[in-house]
Amino acid sequence: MLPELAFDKLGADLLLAMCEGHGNVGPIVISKGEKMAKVRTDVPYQLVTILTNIYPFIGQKKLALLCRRCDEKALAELEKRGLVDEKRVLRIGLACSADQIKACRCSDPVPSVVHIGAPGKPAGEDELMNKLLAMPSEERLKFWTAQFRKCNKCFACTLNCPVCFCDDCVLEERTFVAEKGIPPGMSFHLIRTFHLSDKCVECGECERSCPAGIPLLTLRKMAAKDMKALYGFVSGDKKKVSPLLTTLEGEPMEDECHEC
Amino acid sequence: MNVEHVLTTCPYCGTGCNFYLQVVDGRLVGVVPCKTDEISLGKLCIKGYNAHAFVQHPDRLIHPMVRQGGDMRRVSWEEALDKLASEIKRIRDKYGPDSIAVLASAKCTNEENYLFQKLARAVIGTNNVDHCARLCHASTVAGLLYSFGSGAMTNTIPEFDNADCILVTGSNTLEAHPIIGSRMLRALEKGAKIITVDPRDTPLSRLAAIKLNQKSGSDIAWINGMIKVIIDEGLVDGEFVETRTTDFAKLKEAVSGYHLDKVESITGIPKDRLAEAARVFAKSKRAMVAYAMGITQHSNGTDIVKALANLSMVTGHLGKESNGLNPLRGQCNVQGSCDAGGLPNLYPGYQRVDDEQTRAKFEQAWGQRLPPKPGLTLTCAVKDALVGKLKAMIIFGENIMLSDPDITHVEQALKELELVAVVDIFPTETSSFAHIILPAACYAEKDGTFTNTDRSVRLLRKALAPPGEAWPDWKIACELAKRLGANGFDFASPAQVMDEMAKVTPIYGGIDHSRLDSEHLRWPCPTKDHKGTPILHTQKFTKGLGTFAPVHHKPPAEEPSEEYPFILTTGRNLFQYHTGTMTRRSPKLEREAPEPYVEINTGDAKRLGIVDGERVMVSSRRGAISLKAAVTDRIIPGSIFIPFHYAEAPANRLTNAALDPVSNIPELKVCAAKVQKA
Amino acid sequence: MTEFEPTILAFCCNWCSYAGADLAGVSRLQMPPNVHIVRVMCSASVKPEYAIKAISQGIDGVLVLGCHIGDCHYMTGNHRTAKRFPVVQKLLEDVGIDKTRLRLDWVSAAEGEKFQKVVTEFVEDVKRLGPNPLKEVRF
Amino acid sequence: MSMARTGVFICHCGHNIASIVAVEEVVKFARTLPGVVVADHNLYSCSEEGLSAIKTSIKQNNLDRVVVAACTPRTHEPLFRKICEEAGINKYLFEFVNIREHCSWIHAKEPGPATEKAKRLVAMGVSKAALLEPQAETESSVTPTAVVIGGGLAGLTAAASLVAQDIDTHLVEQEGEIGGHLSRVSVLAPEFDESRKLLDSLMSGLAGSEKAHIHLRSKLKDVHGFVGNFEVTIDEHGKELKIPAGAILVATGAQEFQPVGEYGFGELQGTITQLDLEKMLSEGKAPNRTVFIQCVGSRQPGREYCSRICCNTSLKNALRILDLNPKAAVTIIHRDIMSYGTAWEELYRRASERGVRFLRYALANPTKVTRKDGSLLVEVYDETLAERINVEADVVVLATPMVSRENSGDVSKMLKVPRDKYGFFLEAHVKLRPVEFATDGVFICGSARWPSSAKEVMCQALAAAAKAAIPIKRGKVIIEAITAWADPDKCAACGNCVTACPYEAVEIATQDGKQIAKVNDAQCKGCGACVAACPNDAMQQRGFTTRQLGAMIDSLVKNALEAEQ
Repeated sequence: MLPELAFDKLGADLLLAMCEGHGNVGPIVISKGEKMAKVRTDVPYQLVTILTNIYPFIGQKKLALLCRRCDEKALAELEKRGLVDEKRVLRIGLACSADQIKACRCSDPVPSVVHIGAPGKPAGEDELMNKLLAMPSEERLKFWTAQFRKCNKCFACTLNCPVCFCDDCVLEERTFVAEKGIPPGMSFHLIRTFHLSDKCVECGECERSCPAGIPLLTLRKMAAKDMKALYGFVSGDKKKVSPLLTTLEGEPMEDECHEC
Repeated sequence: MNVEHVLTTCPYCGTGCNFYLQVVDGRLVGVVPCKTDEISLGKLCIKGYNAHAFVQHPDRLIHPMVRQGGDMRRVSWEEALDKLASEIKRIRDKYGPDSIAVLASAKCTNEENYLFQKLARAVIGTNNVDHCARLCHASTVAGLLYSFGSGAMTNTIPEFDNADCILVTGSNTLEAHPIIGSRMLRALEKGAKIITVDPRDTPLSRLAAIKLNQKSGSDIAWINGMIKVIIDEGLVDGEFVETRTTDFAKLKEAVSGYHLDKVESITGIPKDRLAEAARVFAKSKRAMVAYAMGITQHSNGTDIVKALANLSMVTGHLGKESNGLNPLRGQCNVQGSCDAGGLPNLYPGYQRVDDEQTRAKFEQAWGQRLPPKPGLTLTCAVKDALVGKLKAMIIFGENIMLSDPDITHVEQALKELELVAVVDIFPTETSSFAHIILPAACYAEKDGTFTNTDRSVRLLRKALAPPGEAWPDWKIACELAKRLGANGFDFASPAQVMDEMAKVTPIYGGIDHSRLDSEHLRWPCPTKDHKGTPILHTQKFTKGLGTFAPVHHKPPAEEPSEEYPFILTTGRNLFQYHTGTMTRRSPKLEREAPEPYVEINTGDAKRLGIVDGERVMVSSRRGAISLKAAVTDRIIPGSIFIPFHYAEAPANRLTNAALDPVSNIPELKVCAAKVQKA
Repeated sequence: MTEFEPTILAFCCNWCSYAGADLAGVSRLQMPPNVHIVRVMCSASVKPEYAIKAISQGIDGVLVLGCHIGDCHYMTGNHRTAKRFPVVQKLLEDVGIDKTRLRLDWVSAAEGEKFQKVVTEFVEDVKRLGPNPLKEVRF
Repeated sequence: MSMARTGVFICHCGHNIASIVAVEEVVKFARTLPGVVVADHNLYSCSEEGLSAIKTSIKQNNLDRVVVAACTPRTHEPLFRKICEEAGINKYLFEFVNIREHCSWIHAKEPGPATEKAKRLVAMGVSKAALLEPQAETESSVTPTAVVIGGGLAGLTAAASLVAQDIDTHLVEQEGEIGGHLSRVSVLAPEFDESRKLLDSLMSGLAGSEKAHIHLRSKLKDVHGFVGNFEVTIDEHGKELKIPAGAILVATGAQEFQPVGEYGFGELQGTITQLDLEKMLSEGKAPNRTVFIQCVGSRQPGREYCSRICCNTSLKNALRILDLNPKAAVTIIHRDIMSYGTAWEELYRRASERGVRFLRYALANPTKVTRKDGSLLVEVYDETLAERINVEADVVVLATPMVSRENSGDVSKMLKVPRDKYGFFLEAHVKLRPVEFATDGVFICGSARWPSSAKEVMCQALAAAAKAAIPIKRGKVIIEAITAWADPDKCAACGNCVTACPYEAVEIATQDGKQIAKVNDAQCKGCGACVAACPNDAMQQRGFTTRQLGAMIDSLVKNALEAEQ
């Protein structure tokens, strides 16, 4: 049914999904006519990232992909920056299962159109986040330094991130991340968090793919909370320009900013 | 428009992570982790994520070349292979088959290594077949064959997750085996105690519950010290020792002299810390030992391995889930190349060449008389070449000009040879000495199997065609064999080679490609219905009873002196791999660690007036190199560390070729050196 | 035990705050010697990465000074600064670093006293916080 | 890249630096810094000896980087850059370290710490210098045409001056006639000249010349381009006209504040503004009883500024009333009379002599104006006498401030030039560049900047015209090499820089098949907003690259923190 939906209903040239093969579950891309093995939505591959890897090579072809709510948002962030063309990327709405929602502590799990799966209930707030925010800051620092100490600089968090669009990442350079070997230390994670603050869609792929098991999604959620508190900004909306790029117009021009 | 995600196995360390190669119309564009892979769990290290980067590099060798006068001339496969065959014939007829050595490769598949050794033994007629396992775990194979009867990881990678205690020694796991390291981190999260023993601080040791910094070359001292504590404090697993082992009395006698004060003076490890480590390790319900080159690359490497076996047996941490002794193999297929018989004394499956029956079996299978006496080890081959006893080397994908100790000698040896044939994917320091160079396919361009460090036999699947005229090594081996007039090399695919190998290799007996396509199998897997063996020695040891070996501390072959006051130890860093043939052509890896450096302790550096980043000259009795100083307190005073990846400052100009008498592994981990401002 | 003297990095825009600092100098306004000024053309060009880099390496405090809102030499440069740095402060807070270590303020070319006030206050604040904890942390 | 050969020169500045900072010690320290081949000190680096010493040292030690630690780059950088050029190295290989304003002068009581700080500052400068790169300044041609926006006294004076210099000049006036306020005021104090005469002489300057192009009932519609190459679009009563121009002068003036609702203005017959009064007087009408109320709508919360010309205007008009009607009673109710300068103070004296009554009120006790049987009653609490006084009047003149034009916002946006919070335009630098905007090629004069007297307006207009003539006469403009550029290898074309740039200087363009950001040097003002906005460190600003600033941070870390341990 998926191919029909993609090729006949949506008029795609290519279909990106994940399905079974070789005793595993992996990503596949098929074109009309090719048959596909059993689709497995329970294995959360980050299809938008896979899309962006191959996007430069697919020319004017239209590609349909399984699209969770977070994937929709990721695509919005990319379209906003003119990095993908929405006319060439067709979405097959995929509603996440209760387990996945729980795993992502996801507050916005339902895609705009649901083709597959049943819409699930949003999960509550990230418990770890609240626990951390309740701690005295010394404790919090202890927690994160212990976590970051495990970082082995594999760049899984950037490579698998759907909204990281730079080919050469500034974190690979020595300009801001001081040369101290591995682990790279605090600046690496803070800079990445800042860069993502106006685009992270909380898909959780960084956390899932981190070999060190650092709770990166929690860190992202903290940043998201901040952006909301400061500017009422929530990423994933194509119409919303990043507040980091706009003037104060329309907002109070607090001249003396002593809360700074 | 054709987009494919081809599931295959990582070409770097021995962890054997599976991942998908992303191929768009024959263009390799990326790597996607495989989330359901039992080994990697969808996680990769930076090398894995960049495993596609070198494949389509412009430097790839794309056509056969033959030396003519000074320079190499492009020729056809026909011409190249004919020339190689005739040269081999000439030398064999003139000096005899044992004047020729074949270097198999830990970077090639099981199938290919099977063919290499068959080529050497059945076609050329010599057991002179060896490969870089000689340089990494030869002592493991020898040592564990003695203690257990089987020289491989006793347990599986996933089992690290559930250990209560992990003793890591001579292994910089997070850098050299990052995904095994990530398993250890999972254990850590669950509250496991990690004990590290190493001359260096490593990313893992910084997370360890007990971190012991030892002097290089003092391993048996601290291991025996620990065993003495365990015996003295009654922490021995009596039942295990009773029922499963022999020669305990010898051990007890041997370690009796290792009082902790003495041990401390030899190793530099504070005695109470060592005692604490002994207790934690012995008392843990599930304790695993992981070790690597830091243990094996010593002139008494085999003994050190035996000592670790003693420690595991005396505490009964063997033969059960998350209990075992685990040598971490360094290359994608170093386990497999040993399994497949790429060793001078062993046929596939660790069957001895000097055993009548075994030899008869292979003669029957291959329809050829086979040489009875074990062949030359890699390290001895080099020595023999120097004295003109060896005349030819056929080298499949090895770069001995960087990887072997004392390369000044290796260089002379290569110059002595009448025939050097190199089969590789890139020009290397070694191929520059070659008379014949044959372009090979890399891991992404062929089918076959790698056997990872936990004995999982993992499929490689061809993702794209080799560049130019390059051929996969198995095809090269077959075509060469045919030109040497051999039969039994008409294989249409690696799958067929595996079928033959399985017939003569009991531990692979049940393995074939169609099973591997959907099953995760670990050897021993004797029959088609056998599901493979995750944990070794569960009921009894391969050899029956585990044997305690009374081994003693012996100072390294070369000790610091007035003139050479430092102990030089060598190894890898996270971003480069071996001789850098692949990683140095992967921009993102090269950028992370672009140049050679020597780690020197802050105090030593101050004393010598050396500042971080300054160029220094490091020399040993064998040579000198100039490189950057990395001043750090992450290495103990008196020791220096140099990664061996860098041709511009090859650590192995300095290292000592002193060999372990049993396994012939060189003492790459210890030599005396001096550091001067350049 | 001598009193803790924080090391502080300051970014001043060429047109207002740097000129303000010059004026403070010309007016001989005394202030603690902990602050090291890096001149930039506009506070809008100060990458948060600089602050993060500095604080990660143990710098005790970072000061970013621009023109008053509305007086930017480049019209709206300092608007972006004003939008950017509160985010960085929050992120610092999230990982357990006191946001007081990063301060954003406005000093015009005519405000020597304001410059003195901001510097003196900031040095005091950071002294109160004590040394940057990351100085001690070994990764 | 080979190691830099850096020379460091520490200035004593007489006692200014040397009496606090141990200069020799800093010199010794500098010698230990990476890349420093020579470090020395001068009594006055900016003196003849100082400069020639530096020059010789550059040649002798063939230096390729020069660091001077002295005063502030804002005043002395050009001088030292020039010396570098004379010594044969690119002037952008010079780095300035401020150890006077930012060190010795502000740490006068702590020589020790000041010296340590000076060392760290020098080290930071040296580490940046090592990464400096030679820059070539770009040139661009200039259209020999000027556009003057506003046909009041400022615009007219500027235009006349430009035309006199034989420069094609377009005068854009939104009204139907030239003159602005000038044509609504009959005489100009303090000399009481007839404004008509002034207007005619200025007009005659323009009328005859084919260089002058006057556009009436015309509005500024759009402005594109950059210094030397603007394209100004105006709407000339309905039809659009595009004018290519090299320079633009803003002379849009200001307007009189209408104090609606205050003191019964608009309701009570007889309460008027200065301009209403000017009209009466020009018709020869002079009321018998006149009361001026000063600072109506100014120097109060929301409009704190002093409009500067209202006091003088009231004095002038008070005297004119007495000229026309010697019996007239004139009262000026003020908060304090701002008749600055000799000429104006003279008016004040004459006014008092001729019986003009001055009463002082405070914002706290507002004056009240009511109508009482046929005449206006002004109730004022006089601060000096500290008593309430009632004054009857036929006319109450409300002296209101000049306020910025409603449309000054549009002009600001179109020209990308800043305004202060009252809507008046902001010059580049109040002392150093008073009639220029930060945006090259755009100039400011007259009350558009600040309420000004006719004399002041004319001075500014002439100054602005002179400044505007420079690029036009030179025929080319040189662009300082502090502009931004994008590293094509790193740029991911996310467009952050495009959004962040206040000058539309950046665009996403296709370069050999790849989308990347492109910066137009002439349009770039070197603010670096794009640099901070770039997530990937692809955007760089010449002279302020992230590597250079990063190196300064590393240097501070090294010298401050590692010293601690």
